[in-house]
Amino acid sequence: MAALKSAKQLSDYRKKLKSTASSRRRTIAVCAGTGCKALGSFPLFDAFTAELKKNKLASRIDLVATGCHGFCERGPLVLFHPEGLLYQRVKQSDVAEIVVKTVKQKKVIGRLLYTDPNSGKQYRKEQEIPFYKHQKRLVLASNGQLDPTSIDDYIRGGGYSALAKAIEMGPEETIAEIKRSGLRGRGGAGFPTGNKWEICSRTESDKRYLVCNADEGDPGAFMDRSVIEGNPHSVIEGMIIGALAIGADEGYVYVRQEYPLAVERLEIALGQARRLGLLGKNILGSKKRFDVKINRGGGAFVCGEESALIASIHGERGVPRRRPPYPAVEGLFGKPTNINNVETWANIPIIIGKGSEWYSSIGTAGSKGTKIFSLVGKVNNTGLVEVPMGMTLGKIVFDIGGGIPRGKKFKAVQTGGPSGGCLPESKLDTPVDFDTLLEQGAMMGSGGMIVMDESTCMVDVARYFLRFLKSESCGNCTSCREGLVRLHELLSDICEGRANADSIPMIQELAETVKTTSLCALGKTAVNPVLSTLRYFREEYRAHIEEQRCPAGVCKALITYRIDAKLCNGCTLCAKNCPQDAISGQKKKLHVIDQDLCIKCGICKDVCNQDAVLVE
Amino acid sequence: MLAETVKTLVVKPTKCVGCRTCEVACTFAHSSAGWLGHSRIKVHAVAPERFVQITCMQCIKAACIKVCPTEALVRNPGTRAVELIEERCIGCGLCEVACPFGHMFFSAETRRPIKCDLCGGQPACAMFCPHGALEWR
Amino acid sequence: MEVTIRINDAEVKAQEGESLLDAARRAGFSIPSLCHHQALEPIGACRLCLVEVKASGKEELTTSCNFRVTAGIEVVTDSAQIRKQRAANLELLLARAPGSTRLRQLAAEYGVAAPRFQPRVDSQLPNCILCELCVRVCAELGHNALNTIGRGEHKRIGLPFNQPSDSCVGCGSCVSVCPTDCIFIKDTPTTRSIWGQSFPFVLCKNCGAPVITGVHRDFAIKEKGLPEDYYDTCESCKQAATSKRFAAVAW
Amino acid sequence: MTKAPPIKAERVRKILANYPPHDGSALVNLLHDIQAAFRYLPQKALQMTARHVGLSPARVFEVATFYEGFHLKPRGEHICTVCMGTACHVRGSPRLLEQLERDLDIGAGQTTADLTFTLEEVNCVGACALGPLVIIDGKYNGNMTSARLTRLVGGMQKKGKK
Repeated sequence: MAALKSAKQLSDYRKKLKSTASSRRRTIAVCAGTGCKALGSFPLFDAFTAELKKNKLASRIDLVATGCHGFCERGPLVLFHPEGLLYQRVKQSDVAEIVVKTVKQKKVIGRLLYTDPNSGKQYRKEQEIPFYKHQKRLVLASNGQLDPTSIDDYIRGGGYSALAKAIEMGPEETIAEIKRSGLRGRGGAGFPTGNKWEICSRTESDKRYLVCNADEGDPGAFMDRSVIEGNPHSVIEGMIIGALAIGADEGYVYVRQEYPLAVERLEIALGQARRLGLLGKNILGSKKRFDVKINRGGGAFVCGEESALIASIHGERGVPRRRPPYPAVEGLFGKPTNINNVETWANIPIIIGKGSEWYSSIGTAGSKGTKIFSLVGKVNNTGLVEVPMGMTLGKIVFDIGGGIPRGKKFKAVQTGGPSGGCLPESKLDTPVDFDTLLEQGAMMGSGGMIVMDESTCMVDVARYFLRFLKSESCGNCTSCREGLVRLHELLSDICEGRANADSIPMIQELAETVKTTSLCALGKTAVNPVLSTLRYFREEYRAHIEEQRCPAGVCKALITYRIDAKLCNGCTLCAKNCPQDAISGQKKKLHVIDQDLCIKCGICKDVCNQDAVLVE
Repeated sequence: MLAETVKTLVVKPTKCVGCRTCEVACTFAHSSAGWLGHSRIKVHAVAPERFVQITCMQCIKAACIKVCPTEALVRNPGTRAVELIEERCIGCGLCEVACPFGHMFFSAETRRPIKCDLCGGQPACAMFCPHGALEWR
Repeated sequence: MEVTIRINDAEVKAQEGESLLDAARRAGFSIPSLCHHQALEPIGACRLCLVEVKASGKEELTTSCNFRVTAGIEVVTDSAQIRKQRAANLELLLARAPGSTRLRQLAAEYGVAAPRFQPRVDSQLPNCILCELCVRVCAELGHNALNTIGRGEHKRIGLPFNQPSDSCVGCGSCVSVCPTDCIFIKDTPTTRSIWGQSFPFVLCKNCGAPVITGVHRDFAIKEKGLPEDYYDTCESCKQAATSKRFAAVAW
Repeated sequence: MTKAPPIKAERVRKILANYPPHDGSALVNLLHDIQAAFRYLPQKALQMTARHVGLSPARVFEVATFYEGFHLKPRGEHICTVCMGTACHVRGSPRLLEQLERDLDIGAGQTTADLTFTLEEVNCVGACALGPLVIIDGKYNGNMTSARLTRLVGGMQKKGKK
């Protein structure tokens, strides 16, 4: 295929793609996102290929490996288009039956359908399942349909038409349109995207850069990964539109090294875009040039911070520097640089394509559009969800997430990753948008949403984040480097029963120093998990300090494992698995844990079929 | 060419009697502690009853300025003295080695050079020399 | 460009873009700092030079070393909050460098007698506070014989590959700039020991006193372009030669 | 006993040739490629890299030690990585890590003496819906339990001994 030299040639190409038989055929979409891949979707895809061939259906049915559908909990997922039928937890052994019954005879196989564990109701179509029904999927809309390795798939669905439109609009009008849309950066701080572009474009310079921040470092967040893996062209198209608007001719995608598949998909997509003349010199005949390089991160959470990310691309340690000057004024190689994260870039073609008026009708007054969250932790329907800004936490956790598994009680939801906070049950009616979350002591962050139940210890969670941050701190500022180590020591004292009445005041004093005197956002927000748990779960801290008790049964030094005499059936499983040989008992008789030998590893509780191992 | 208004420190060894008043004056002018080791001018006995006062010549083509890696030695346009900006000095010691007259004293204690700055235009050594062996004119 | 700023209600002239700490100190204001050096790019590591800056309506507590001066900013160099946070960071630093006299004195000025924490002292470089002055000065000189190792709580200062570096010239600038005197250096009449290496001195051609390490001289000749004989005589012998020459002149 | 692959200068040169010389911005990418070839970053390769990108060994060494993804000691044939992301944490990943530390008799970040196993932690691999997650030789094993982990690693230990 030769390079496309004008908007007309692009639309002609799209028409040609649409007219080919393939677009009207039935499609089987096997989710090849990271979650489903881990659950075996690649062999599943191969089994479908073989089975379709065997049934001589290969030429009539399109089989695609798509990006993440979001419902990772139920993977591997198989979606049938155009019916919208969804099969979940599909195994290789199901494939032959699917091809015969569903594909050939158009019959539904009941056992592969999703059944709501709460209501017992069975759902045929993806759109009807509560997990999907309450979502509003803009950025993720095509994830379940597109083959992420095919630019033709993307163009057929209207891809790159926003780019053609933006070229026609010209730089100033493009920036104005993004400003009108009210889009705010999805990377965490929520800075208005249009303003950022404007500052960068107005800084005098002979050269400008553009960066896509795909260093998704928040543990518990994987939306950026799924967007790149599932729809890489949407990100690239957003970047090209941005580059032409700002006047940048070189771009970088900075991807986490933990995401090899994302790098692979991006490389394929960039090559395809270059071949079609959408990247490189004279983009769509516009006489403008732009190209993109991929830089892999080295594994450092702090590189999500703009100035550290720039240092990392330079080939230096990811140490943040003081801002201002902001990267929009003095960034990569000293030139004005515009940095947005993956989800922000993926929103750009949608805004340009459908218009700012339409876009800004979604969301709240201060936060427009949708936001993708990774809903994980102690929740039934884990996965990726995209909702309009302003939906309440409760609706996300209970209506979409299906509540807490095994009938346990909801305790908290953690948003914003290590910079965010934990919100309790009383805050479930909080609408999710940039400003409200901040007011409540949490943060939007990049969109991790980790649900915690009564068996999660909030002191332990705070300690967990400090452990993470003290090793992820770049180590530049005294306050962050030393302060976080000391805070972790204090939290460990509480978890291990060594704390006293001075502990909490000292934590608060230190937290203030870390927060007010550190240089970058990592340091300034590092104490949020501690402060928010102290704010909402102080009783739990008190129980640890004053009563030497961990109410959630997590902190090892404060708990003991005991076998319930009534529930134990003497199956010997616990004794066999105990790494310390601390459990004794005869077959079919009550087993007993020797507390002197027990290291509280919890394996006995994990293996017990009778739930007879109690934590006290 | 020196501007006419610029004064220079004129050293007259023949008039020097070796009383070392200049060293004391220099030391007090530069520190309140008063320690002779810190004098920027030194009196050498070259023969019985013959003395020479050695102090920085404020060379036009100063080797110390040339070797300084951090531009910590700069010419004062008013006095034409080569002055040390302590805040910019990293104590590498190159100036001490480079001075062809041996006149950059490197203090082992502070790890910084000690250098004549002509007291900013009022050299104490000349003011206090009782024998006219040092003149500021 | 010269601009006017306000520091503690006094008008101060400063260069636009220069370090606020430099400008304030030049104007006579005393601000503590352990990681700043005018010859090196500021990194804002020690967090002691905290000041309050009001710029374009926004007020913030910030380190002054890496704050670039802009016209019209209003700066406060001393307040209860500033003193409290300087003291807090001094307490954290003191636990890293309990043996540093300078740090102990500074901490005492801020009312910190002893840290409430157990010492956390670098085993290989006791009293190192990770200000990176040594690393930065070594890089600035073009030697690049020192580097940071690791990050976060495990960050430390050391040599590339933890081995004596062949680019070290034994100049001792790292020792000169270290605020806590934690870098080991030992001179004998013939050699200098530093960073796990021994550097033979160039000895004075007259008296045999040490002048400069051989590799440092070689570096200086190559980089600074002065003739070799500038580097072969000690300070005292040069002085003696100078005084003899002067004595020979009729005045 | 498995040895780490020998460090052949030729192999390093081939990797370096993929990147233009004197371009510091290639450094992190280059370190990844070298590590992919040798499972760690050998000193010799780092020195060659420094020359290629035009940086001093000190700058390269500090970058290599700054990022979590790089390893300066030889790593084992099998790499077990326990995800310590928040979602995995609340679903019990610390206990899985402790279990592996006991079973392999090494701490996190260490390699067994026979260079068979390396045990590592990772802060999050973005497969949070499947937590707790243990990655063995690049394969994601989701919803891990202690019993399954014992079987998985036990099987590999036996194979290794044969």
